[in-house]
Amino acid sequence: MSYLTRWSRKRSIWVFPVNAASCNGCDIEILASLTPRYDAERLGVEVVASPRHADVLLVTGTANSMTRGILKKIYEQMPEPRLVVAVGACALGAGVMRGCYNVGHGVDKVIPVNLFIPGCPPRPEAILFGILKLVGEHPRGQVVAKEQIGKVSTTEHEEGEK
Amino acid sequence: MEEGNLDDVAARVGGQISQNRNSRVLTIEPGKLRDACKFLIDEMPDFYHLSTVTGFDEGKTIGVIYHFWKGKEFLSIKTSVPKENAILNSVSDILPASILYEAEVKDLLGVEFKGNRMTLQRLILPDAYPPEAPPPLRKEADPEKIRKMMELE
Amino acid sequence: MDALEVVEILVFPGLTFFVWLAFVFEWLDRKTTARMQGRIGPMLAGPRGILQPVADFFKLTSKEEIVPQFSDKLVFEWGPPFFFAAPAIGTIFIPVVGLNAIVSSPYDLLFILFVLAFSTLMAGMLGYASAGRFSTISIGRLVLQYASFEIPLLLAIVSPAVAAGNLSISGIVQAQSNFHWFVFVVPIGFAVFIVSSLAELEKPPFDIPDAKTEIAAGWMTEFSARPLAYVKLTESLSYVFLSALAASLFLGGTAGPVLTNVTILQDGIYLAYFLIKVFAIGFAIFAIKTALARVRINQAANLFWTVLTPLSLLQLGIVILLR
Amino acid sequence: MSDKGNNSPISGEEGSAKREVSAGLMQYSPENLMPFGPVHPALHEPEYFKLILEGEVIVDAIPRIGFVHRGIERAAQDRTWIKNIYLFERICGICSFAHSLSYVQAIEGILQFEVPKRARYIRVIVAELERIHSHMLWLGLVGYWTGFDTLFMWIWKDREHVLDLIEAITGNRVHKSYNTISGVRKDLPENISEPIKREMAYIQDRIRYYRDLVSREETLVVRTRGIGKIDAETARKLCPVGPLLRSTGIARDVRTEDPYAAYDEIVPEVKTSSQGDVASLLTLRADEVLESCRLILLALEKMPSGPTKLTAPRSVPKGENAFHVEAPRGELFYYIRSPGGITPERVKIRTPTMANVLTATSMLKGYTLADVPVVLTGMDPCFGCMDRISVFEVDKEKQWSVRGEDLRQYGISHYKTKKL
Repeated sequence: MSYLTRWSRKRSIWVFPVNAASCNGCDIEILASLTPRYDAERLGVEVVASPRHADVLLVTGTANSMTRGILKKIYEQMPEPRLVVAVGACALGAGVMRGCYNVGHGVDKVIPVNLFIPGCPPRPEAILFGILKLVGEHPRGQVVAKEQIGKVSTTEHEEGEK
Repeated sequence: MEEGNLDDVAARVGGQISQNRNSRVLTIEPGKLRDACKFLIDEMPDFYHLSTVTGFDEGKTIGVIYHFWKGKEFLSIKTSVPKENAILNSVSDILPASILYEAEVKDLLGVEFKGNRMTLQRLILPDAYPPEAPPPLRKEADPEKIRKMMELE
Repeated sequence: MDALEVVEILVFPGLTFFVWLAFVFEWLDRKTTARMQGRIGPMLAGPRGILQPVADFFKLTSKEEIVPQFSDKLVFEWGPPFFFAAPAIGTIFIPVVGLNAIVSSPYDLLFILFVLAFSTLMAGMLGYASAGRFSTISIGRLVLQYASFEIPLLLAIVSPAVAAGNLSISGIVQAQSNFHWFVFVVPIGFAVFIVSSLAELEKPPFDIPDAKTEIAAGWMTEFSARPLAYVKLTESLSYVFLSALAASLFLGGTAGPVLTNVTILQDGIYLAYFLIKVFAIGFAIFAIKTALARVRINQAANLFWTVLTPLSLLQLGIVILLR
Repeated sequence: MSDKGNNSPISGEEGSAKREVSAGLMQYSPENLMPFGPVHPALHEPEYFKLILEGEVIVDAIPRIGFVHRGIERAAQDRTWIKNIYLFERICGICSFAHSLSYVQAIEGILQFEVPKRARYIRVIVAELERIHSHMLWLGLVGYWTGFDTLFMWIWKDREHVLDLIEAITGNRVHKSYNTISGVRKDLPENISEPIKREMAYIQDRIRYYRDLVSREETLVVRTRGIGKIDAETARKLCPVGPLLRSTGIARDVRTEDPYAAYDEIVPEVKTSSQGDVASLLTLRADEVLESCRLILLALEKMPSGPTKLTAPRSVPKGENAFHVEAPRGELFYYIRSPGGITPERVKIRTPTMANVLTATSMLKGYTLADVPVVLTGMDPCFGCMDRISVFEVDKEKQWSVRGEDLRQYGISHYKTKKL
């Protein structure tokens, strides 16, 4: 893969936030991370209105029986390479809702997840940190998704396929 | 809110009043529910804020409470129906605000509300909720089993 | 056509120059908007984030293309280059260095009007070709909006032409040398042109066809990867194109008030005047669009039909009388 | 309205001022169905509104709610009284303090606790801070929904100041985890009154500016004035709560009618408006923010000293209690039954959005698609709240009861061609 492609993928991250049965807290913090104090646009992050435009899917919430189908569909509509970030305790593993009759065990049981951002809800700084880490901008390097999570498509993986 | 009003309802439709801190509960027969609500709306328009309709499992019966609110007090009209034959007459035609609340009780506790259009099909529960499982708020419902049936594990 | 002309058309001051100008415009747009909103805008891509639009573009070109099942595949796949071609061809009629454009004919403005119409038509075709529900609604709005702003836009473009007695853009620019800018002759026409350009560019308050909180991304909803990259680039290019058109028609384009006849670096001075004017108009549009909320389609149509059309007719009448 | 429309349980309540729409010839063909959600950029929560359109005009709106249904009321029965505080906070990320406030006060009612006065004052301060933050969030989102991003950014920038205060007091930005049975978990931090006064002055200043802005900014005014109109008679019938109700001129507010916490000593002035449209909601909410600022400063001034909590038992005696508080969105109702033990037998929660959604759906009809986000915003939807237990579909006609298939097809019907 050319340097240009790799660079542009790092610098331009279009996200599509999806609320899969979340309490709103994480969604508000995602929105807050766009607002002047945090300003995610600095990093090239832009919220897009259609999953077809998106590079990163920000999933919040427990992915209950009603939303998991929608979540899958939205994930299918995204063009490769696509990354999924699970935001908040509910998306990680149902959080405080664990054991409710309509709640599964986290988003990674539904779609492959590349990065988990813990917190209830995570602060906007944490979300920005996570996104930076996702694209390998953080000194600690790029997140390589765990194999057991399923098929993943980070930029590095794709390079291997070519 | 003078206390006489609740006594008026009691005098009209029968039943017992019990004082419960800041709410007074009038327990009536299931058949009298519509009369009581109609009386409230016609004679006491001040009470015409329906806060909600609550249902709960009492063991052998299912209790349904209509909470009205005015001032510092709740006026609650309570009735109970047997679990096996849980049918009530809906008040949604005279109290439009109760449509959703009754539908909620129907889905979560399995109380039929005759005349409420919202309860004709499953409304509250997710599509995947197994029809053979008991309504989730009944005591016999087991969340673990339901989750297995819904393949959420 | 000799080799020099080909270079001029393709590199400078033709296509490549305008494409890079479009990237800079997009960046300025985002930066200005961010500044007005209390943010700082893109920072990481390039110095002060100036390469952000470039990063967006190249990222999109490297993504997977998805073609919806029920789409008209021919239009869906081949439409975006044509969509891109409309403003790209339009730009070669605009003088950038010197008082003459690369291509100049006595009927420039007719072609420009065609380009503006074609660009909207192409957007409509792309939206219909993608056969999405949001796209369909969006195209309804697009066409209605186009029907509303077309007349005022046309009349606003014609006013300076009447003032100059010339349909060629180069001719209009030349008529404005010595500080005879038409913005002083046809001020109402200039205002109408700016407002109509906002509608043509689908910017607030007229971003009705791609209102993201109502109909997702509008007619662009189904596009991904390379077509989307072209569509986005075309939008920025149209931005530049309309600003350049406004600068040429109303602010004298390359013709400046002073230093019009120096011997050395004359081309550089022309270019500087041109860029200053284009960016000035660009900033005006950024400021307007940031400060306003979106209107409803019927309100937009009302505005164009009941206010701007009479105004532009009045302007045209005044210009004809003055001549 | 057509027969179909009349069959819908809410069409009878339509305001006469709206534009008449003819639904007679509509066959509700798939082309006229417009999915609005479940995942829609205007709703940051999954909700599904099937809009039956005639051109751009909405003939009918069919909400399908329940995408956030998690089954919290059932889960509460398996958790202890204390754990439930933190569970109920997570019903909603915006009004989490109101949820816990209502819940613990219902328990305190059964326990017959006299909560320390200082704790009651602190509760008022945090509840009002939450109201400010929620209203500002809403004002910003109106900007976002009407394409006025600048307003959104500005207001959210100022909202951060409120969140800072909330964080300083409670330790968290969103889920505050501050209430406990018999009081609040910790005292106010030292020297907090100075920052509070400073920020309140700032917020008041800004809100006055925004109030002026939203009533003057022409494009925003034309988008909101006369939109989502609701009259007092309809409101009385459908029992909405909170600002939506107060915008029709009915001054009903739990804080004054049934004072809880320290609202009997810090008496709010109930703001109303008589227009009943979204424009009046904008100014009404701005007024309420100003009022909240006043209340906070008043509470700070009258703040008594003393303990902030008592020792609460782990179990609650047998009994039942109904309690409601004025959450930012309106009356939030809790009904708890205790069997006498460490877990509740039943907790019933009725959130403000649940009470408002019926009204909002009837408000939609006759307006255009462009108005949908604005009208739905008008009620300040918080589906996270509502869906803890409910779903409904105002739809009985079999032939157009599509049940979420629309968006699914929208997803399924696409295949991919790899072209890299």
